[in-house]
Amino acid sequence: MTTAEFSLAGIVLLPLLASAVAVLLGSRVRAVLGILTALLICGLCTAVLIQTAAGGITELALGGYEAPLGIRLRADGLSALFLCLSAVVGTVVSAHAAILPASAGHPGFWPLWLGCWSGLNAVFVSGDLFNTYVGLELVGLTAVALVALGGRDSWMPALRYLFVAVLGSLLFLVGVGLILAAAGTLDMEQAAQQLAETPEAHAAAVFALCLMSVGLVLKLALMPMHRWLIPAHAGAPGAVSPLLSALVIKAALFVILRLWLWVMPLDATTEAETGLAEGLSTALTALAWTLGGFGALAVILGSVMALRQDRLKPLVAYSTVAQVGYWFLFLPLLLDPEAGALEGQPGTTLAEDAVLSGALSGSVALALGHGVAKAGLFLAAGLLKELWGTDEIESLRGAGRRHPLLILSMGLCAVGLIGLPISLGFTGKWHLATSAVAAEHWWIIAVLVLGTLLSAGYLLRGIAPLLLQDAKDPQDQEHDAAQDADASAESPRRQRLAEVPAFVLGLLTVLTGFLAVGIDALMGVGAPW
Amino acid sequence: MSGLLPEDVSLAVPDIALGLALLTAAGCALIPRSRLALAAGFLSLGALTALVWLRLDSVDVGLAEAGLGGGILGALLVWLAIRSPHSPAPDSAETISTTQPTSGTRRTSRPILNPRTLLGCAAGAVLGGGLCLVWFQVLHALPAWSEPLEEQMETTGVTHEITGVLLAFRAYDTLLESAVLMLAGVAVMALGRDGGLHQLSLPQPEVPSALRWLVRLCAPVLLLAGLWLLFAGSSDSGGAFQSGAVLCSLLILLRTAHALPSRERTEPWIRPLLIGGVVVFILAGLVGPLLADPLLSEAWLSWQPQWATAAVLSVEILLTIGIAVGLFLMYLTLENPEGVQ
Amino acid sequence: MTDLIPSAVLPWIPLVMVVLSLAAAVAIFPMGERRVRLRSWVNLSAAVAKVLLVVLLVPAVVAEGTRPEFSVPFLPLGEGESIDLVLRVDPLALFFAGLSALLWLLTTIYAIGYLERGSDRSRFFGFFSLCVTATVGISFSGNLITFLVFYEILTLVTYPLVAHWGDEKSLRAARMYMRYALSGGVAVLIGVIWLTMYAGPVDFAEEGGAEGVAALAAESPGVAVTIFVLLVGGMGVKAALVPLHSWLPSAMVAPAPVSALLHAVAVVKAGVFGIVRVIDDVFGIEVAEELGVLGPLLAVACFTVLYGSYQAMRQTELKKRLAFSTVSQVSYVVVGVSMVSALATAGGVVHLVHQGIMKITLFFCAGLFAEVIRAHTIGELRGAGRRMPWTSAAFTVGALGMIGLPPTAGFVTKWQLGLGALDAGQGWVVLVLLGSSVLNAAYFLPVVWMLWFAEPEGESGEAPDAGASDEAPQPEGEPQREKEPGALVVPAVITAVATLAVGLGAALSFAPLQVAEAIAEAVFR
Amino acid sequence: MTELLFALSFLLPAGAAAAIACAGLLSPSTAHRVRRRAGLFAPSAVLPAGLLALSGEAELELPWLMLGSTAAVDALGRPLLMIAVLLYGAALSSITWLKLRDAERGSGALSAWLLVCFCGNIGTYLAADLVSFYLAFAVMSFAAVGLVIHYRDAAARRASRIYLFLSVFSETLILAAVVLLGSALLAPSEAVDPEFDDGGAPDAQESLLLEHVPAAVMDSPHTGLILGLLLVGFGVKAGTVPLHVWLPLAHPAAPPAASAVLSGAMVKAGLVGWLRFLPLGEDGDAGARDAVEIAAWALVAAALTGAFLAVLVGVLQKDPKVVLAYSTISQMGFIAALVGVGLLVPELAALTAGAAVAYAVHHGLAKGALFLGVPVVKHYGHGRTGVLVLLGMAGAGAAVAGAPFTSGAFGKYVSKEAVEGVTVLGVGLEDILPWVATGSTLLLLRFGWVMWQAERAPRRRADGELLSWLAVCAAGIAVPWLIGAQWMPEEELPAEPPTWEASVLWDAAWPILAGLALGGAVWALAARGLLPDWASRADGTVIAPGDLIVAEESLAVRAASGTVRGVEAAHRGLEDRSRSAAEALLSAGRRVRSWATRAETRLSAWETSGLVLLMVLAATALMWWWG
Repeated sequence: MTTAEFSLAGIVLLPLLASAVAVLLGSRVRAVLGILTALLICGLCTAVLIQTAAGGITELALGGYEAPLGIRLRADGLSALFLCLSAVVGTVVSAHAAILPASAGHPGFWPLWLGCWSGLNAVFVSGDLFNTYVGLELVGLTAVALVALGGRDSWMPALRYLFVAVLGSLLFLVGVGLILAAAGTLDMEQAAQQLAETPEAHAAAVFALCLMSVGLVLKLALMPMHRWLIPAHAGAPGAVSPLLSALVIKAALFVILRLWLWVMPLDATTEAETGLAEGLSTALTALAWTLGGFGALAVILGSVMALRQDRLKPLVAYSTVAQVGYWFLFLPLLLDPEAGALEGQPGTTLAEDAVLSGALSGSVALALGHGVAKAGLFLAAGLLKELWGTDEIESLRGAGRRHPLLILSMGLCAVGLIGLPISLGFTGKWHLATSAVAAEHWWIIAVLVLGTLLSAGYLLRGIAPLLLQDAKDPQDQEHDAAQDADASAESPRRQRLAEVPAFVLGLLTVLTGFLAVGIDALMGVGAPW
Repeated sequence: MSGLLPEDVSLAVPDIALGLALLTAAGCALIPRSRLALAAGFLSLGALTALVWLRLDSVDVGLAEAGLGGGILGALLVWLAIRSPHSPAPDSAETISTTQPTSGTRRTSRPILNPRTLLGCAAGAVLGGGLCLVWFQVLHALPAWSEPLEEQMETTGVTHEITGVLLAFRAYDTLLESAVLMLAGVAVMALGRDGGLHQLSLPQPEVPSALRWLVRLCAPVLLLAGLWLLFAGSSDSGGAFQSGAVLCSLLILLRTAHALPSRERTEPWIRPLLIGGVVVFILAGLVGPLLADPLLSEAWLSWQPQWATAAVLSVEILLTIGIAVGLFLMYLTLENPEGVQ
Repeated sequence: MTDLIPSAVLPWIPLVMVVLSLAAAVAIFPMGERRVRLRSWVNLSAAVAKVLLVVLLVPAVVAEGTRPEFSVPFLPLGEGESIDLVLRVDPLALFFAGLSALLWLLTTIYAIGYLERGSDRSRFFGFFSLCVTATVGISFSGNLITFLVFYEILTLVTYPLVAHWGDEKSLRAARMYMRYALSGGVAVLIGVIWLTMYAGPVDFAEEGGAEGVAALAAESPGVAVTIFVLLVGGMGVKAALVPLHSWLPSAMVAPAPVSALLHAVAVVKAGVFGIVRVIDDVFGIEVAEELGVLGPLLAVACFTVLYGSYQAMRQTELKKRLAFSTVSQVSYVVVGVSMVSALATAGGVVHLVHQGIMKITLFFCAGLFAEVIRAHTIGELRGAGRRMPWTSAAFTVGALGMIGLPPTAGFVTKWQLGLGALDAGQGWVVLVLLGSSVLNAAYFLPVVWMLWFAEPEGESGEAPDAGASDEAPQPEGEPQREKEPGALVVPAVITAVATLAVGLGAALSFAPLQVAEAIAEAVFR
Repeated sequence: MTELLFALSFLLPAGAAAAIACAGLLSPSTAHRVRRRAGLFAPSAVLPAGLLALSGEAELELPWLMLGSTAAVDALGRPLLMIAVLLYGAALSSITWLKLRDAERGSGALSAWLLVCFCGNIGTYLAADLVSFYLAFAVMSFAAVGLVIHYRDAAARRASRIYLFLSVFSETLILAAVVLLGSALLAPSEAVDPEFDDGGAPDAQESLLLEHVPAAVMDSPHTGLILGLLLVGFGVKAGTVPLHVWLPLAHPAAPPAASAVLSGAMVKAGLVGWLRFLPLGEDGDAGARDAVEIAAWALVAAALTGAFLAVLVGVLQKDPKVVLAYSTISQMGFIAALVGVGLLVPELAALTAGAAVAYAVHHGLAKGALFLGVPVVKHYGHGRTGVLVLLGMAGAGAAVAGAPFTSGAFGKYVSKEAVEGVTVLGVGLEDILPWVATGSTLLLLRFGWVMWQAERAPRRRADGELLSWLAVCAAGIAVPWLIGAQWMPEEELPAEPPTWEASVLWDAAWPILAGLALGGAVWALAARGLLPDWASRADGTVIAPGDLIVAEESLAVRAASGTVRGVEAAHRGLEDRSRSAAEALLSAGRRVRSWATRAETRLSAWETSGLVLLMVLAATALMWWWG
């Protein structure tokens, strides 16, 4: 067992251990433990990342039992990327929660969050369908509990979230059962192989994919099924919303990507001779188009709804709904046999599969960029709410004077969310758009344009009023500020310090823009083509 | 139809009787307007269902059914019946199931045949029916692990296959599942007043002495059943989850009968008990690689045959306790959702 | 001359120049409001260093033809290839960078004086430096992606500057600006994406455009035209080509140094600079000519020239008048580059610098008038010439330059453009230029008149000096001279002098006109 | 040495002007002192230019300046340079070499403007290339505004506004011509001229020289256009009808010193422009020739109209300086007619050009003396000095009228010789032109009459005003002869120099005598009250100074307002259209938003969300089912 392999399980189990231990500790010590665990996770994640970046897929058969009997953990490029996301965002948000305990809502935050983190990592490294389900359950339950930490008002949203999470998991579980029945194994790799070899099992597999997609999409809050997300994410404590938006829904996204690209015999659909039956292929295409359509709907209507919000956190939550849409736009591309329309043309230097891989890495880059940026934005919004006692945009006018760093970080995060250079959001949009152009899917371009403009609109609407100068004269303001400082329990120093994590995320939003090439290379490790 | 009936009809008589009894019990569980009667009806339904499973040669399912359906649900229903013995209000179910009903959905009276209710029922039916249909359509391939399962049972330190799967081959899943339960307990403690134990310090409604007597009678039996389920786990069907559930019902009954210690005495030990299982599980999983030679050559969660049984056993005991405590904590919180915080 | 900069260092210089102002911004942001001296020091030293670097680069790049280049992989293109962020210094880049470096220095001085008692100064100067970073980035961009990146960054970092005062009006203007600029940016993005997909990654090619684009234009002209329209249309937003110009006048609410920077160096210029790059270095002027896109562009640009002047005439507010004048003047550049003639191209390119110098003078002065005598409308400028002679003189020079009178920079442009128009066989453009001259005179001369020749309102009293002559009518009282803050007036005077100097020394080597001619010759080689 | 002179010619005046302007920086008292000193120095600042004129023909190349500049003193520019020096020197000294008490208020500013004008003015004479000429012309035109507006009263404002308007107009036209010419000059040299082929890049400086311009006009495909632009553009400055309207407004409004240079030197810049740019004596293809002929006839017609009509209007004026202004218009008409003839008949071109210059020289000095004399008469026109003043004024007047033995007679003689043989409407031009002298005589009589009646404001001592006027008078006598004899090139003069034999004297005298007779008749009629009232009480109300300006102004205003209204309407319409489009777009957006909000509100209920999920599931299942 190499370090990477050790890390693969350690990244799941050690946070879990920490979570359990944290239950026994006092609230201060919990924060320290949380930070230590975060650092540990970063270390373990680095080990996995190094291995993956070297081009190797990390695999670990737990207990020494090989699949199909045992459970295999598996980390390829996709896993490594999401692991890194969770490590980075998790660490920064943990730091925030440690600096400003009020933002965590309750000391119970720490065991729950560490458990959630462990669940996230479990999903990202899982090579087994049922294990994925268990991981999703772990994430879902802890996420619900974390939402509920926001106080009485967030219990109802939490309950709704619980229902959604359970329902989604159930649908997923049924799908897992179907695949188990069809392929006879729970291991993803083996199942994929099995499915590719047995065309008669395809019907079941496709149906399983349908069910699982719907279940996961429910957890992911794709447009018509998104309503639970708004109160849940908006009502959660300041340190929780970023985690939910940046990481928790990414778990479902990760699984969807795994299913569509790694488990399903989609290679067969593009090559007609060994492929799915005609009908199934149509069904799958229809499903992809449905999800892509939902995605487009989400991008546009979610943004429109975000434009109508008067409070910061719901605005950011709707922005999440809108951003979720981007991640589904590539699905129709995936199944379009004409996807490489431009590949064969003279004058272009497109490589084989460049369109699909471009679309995939575009979507992943969008998701990663969203993770970092949204975490920063939510963190800042939560902090503002914490400091000002409200997140109504109207009453936050002029907040920029007192918290310039915070507004700056919000601005940086907005850059990432709008998809302006330099940020991963830009990279993602670039990839997606280039793939769309190459495949001549112009509607994706239209959606991207509209989404970009609308997102700029709502983010500007949310952030710009904070830049307003108060009408009051400066002396009054200072007086007020002093009063505010007295009123809030935390010391001003601590408040200043609490702005740093958000700023770090803002910076990361911009700096990660330079990593596009690296991300693309990582995506190539263990890619389905 | 002919395939469903055995050749010799007389052999089917007990089954038919059982079925009829089941239907009667179901009727008893639905029709009466007294909560106590309903609870009794449900308890008998649970018992009969367990019998049905036994008749179908599914001992493990039967035991689980007895433990969960009979134990926990029974205990819950008894508790409900005691708290408000009158006939249920139309929306009482909702009051129980939701932690905080919104004022908008709450009305003083509602027609029974609410279109929403109908819609919900229809949806449920369609969903259930659809899933069944699907299940039957695709049910043919068998799990591919039967052979390797038998081959590798040696190394697990347990003899029953399901336990082997649970604690050796898929120990990771088990671990995560128990972590789910543990974290549910943690969540309840975080959300509830006084670390979720507030209910323990509240005054209890009086219970009829007959019931108290019944509880005293049942408690040892349930404890025994729980322990049996636990220890049978290594060689027969059974295991931590079932056992934990049964033990939790024991705790509930004890609480009903005012037999539990006060909050102050409970608080110090409840947290360690809750997490003990998971912690030990992970540590045990780490022991393998740490003791291996060379270091870390073994994978996570692998135990050497020489101490596998001991490890599995201790993990299971602790998990059982943790699960029982976790479930009990949840019960405590849900007991009176209005007063948790 | 290479001894000035060792060749090993040369490739790093573009990066250093970008990082220089970035570092200034990073250093300025956390500074306390009251650390005026330190902030000014950082600001000015960075600005001076930048000017020096440009000066060092000029001989190497223009005379010796070296092209320092720095690149870092940015976007993957599959198969291990990637589109790079490229910073390359060619004469056009240096031309624009030189303008921005010089005017940054002056504007910084001006801004330090202007915001002496303002609030949020660290924020202001931080974004100010970022703005220049983006501008330098734009000028050194070696390909469309790099250009796009800095172009968008520029949009972002100017937003806080436009919104600096933080009142509703500023925010509204800033929002409008953002809306326009982002839409334009998206159009450019799509154009770039499309182009990259069809023609591969496109580097700016000094001599006649990129090969891939030429191939594309030959193969599918429709696509090439669409891409051209997307690119130029997107950049036209920043360049304030007519139907896309509305943001510019409303962005006038920004502080005067910002307006100056916006109009003379950064935003508007970035737009036209981009158009120059697209026509000359991406498509290549011959290819563009064959595609038939230049004619319509020329028409739009000419219309913009006239329309901007017409609108300027309708404004009574000085800054608004200047803003519309910018709309008009900046299009000269587009007019120049969209005619197929080396003379015209040189005229257009040289106007990049000329307009910058002249317009920044005017804005400096407008800011001074607003600050010192609270004059915002033309009417309020009555008799300001006596009260603020330096400012008024500088303004007059700028205005005459705008009209295109010799020996100002504006004349050189008009001359060059007129020759170019005739050379390209587009004689009617001369008519447009003259019409614009007349209109410019029509809206600038009244201002000059107001400054010098109109009687200040409510002024009376006896002249203190010189006994009244029997012939002279009763003399008006000599109005009190106002104190013109040095930090504000010196940059204005410097740019005014530069306006004259650039025109007078147009034939000197390394004068803007000469460099522009070299650039144009390369385009037509 | 010549380089130094060239440089000093421009730099000294410019420096003095700058010193006066910059003095404003100092404290008021110091500023006053500095201005005073600079003003005292100002007249001497024109000296280098004078030296330059005296030192003969020279050339200076400044390749770094503008687009490569060349300055030269040539036969055409030299005489004009000389009179410019004289006039400006006199004007400057007349306003500054006074006792402080007598000085005009703000004479510092006046001196500065005069100096700047001087730079521009001699620039137009010295510039040898296109761009420098345009530069100098523009500097002069716009600096003159400072002269006209000097008094800042209503009349001055109106005059300067109209002057400014016309200047912008003329500058624009000239710019157009200059650009067209520049293009024509640069283009062929690149392609055709073999000289430049081996030398690499064509030498822009060389090709932009003014000496190539006339040929380029003929070769250009736009000969007609360029000619039109040049005639109108320079015609504004030269006071050609109907573009003369600024003259009668500007001259009375400006201080006398300024009027002197305006009338004496500046209007000559237009003449120089014509002489330098028009294809005098060039031969070209038939089309170009036709265009030239049309232009020439137009010029001659306008010139003659101006020469005579100005008299009619002028005699009805009351302000002496207005009368002088009309005299200038009339005289410039004379000169323009010469140019027109030169344009018309290539063979006569050299002669007419020489004649025009000679006439311009004489007219410049004489008219300058008259203008400068206006305040002199006022201040010194009594007592002992009165005789001197009377003599001087009479002499200058006689010169303007072209009386025998005056410089005017020389100018007229030269001109008459030059236009020999050209007929207008069947009448020989040489027969028409003398009548201009009659008109001039009439105008001068009127001037004398008006002056005679004007108030006197005696001053005691002779100072700069008187002395400089005397100097100009003296120069008016000496210089034209000197120039005619020494500086004019051979081919530009008539075959024989004038010999004062009887016929020549008669030729010179009869128009004046006719004028005197006419004047006497009018006086006699007026004395008997036989003249209609409007004529006898002529006070400038019958025909206001600037005659056509009223019509032109109202025409311009009407045209402008019409255009503005039209454009405004179009603009408004477009704005409305776009606003309604935007409105429609916005309302569509609003509808989408409200729809989305409603949908969202629905979805916020659990049941709806559940239903949606079920529908999605059902749809998925159906897809699979039918797929």
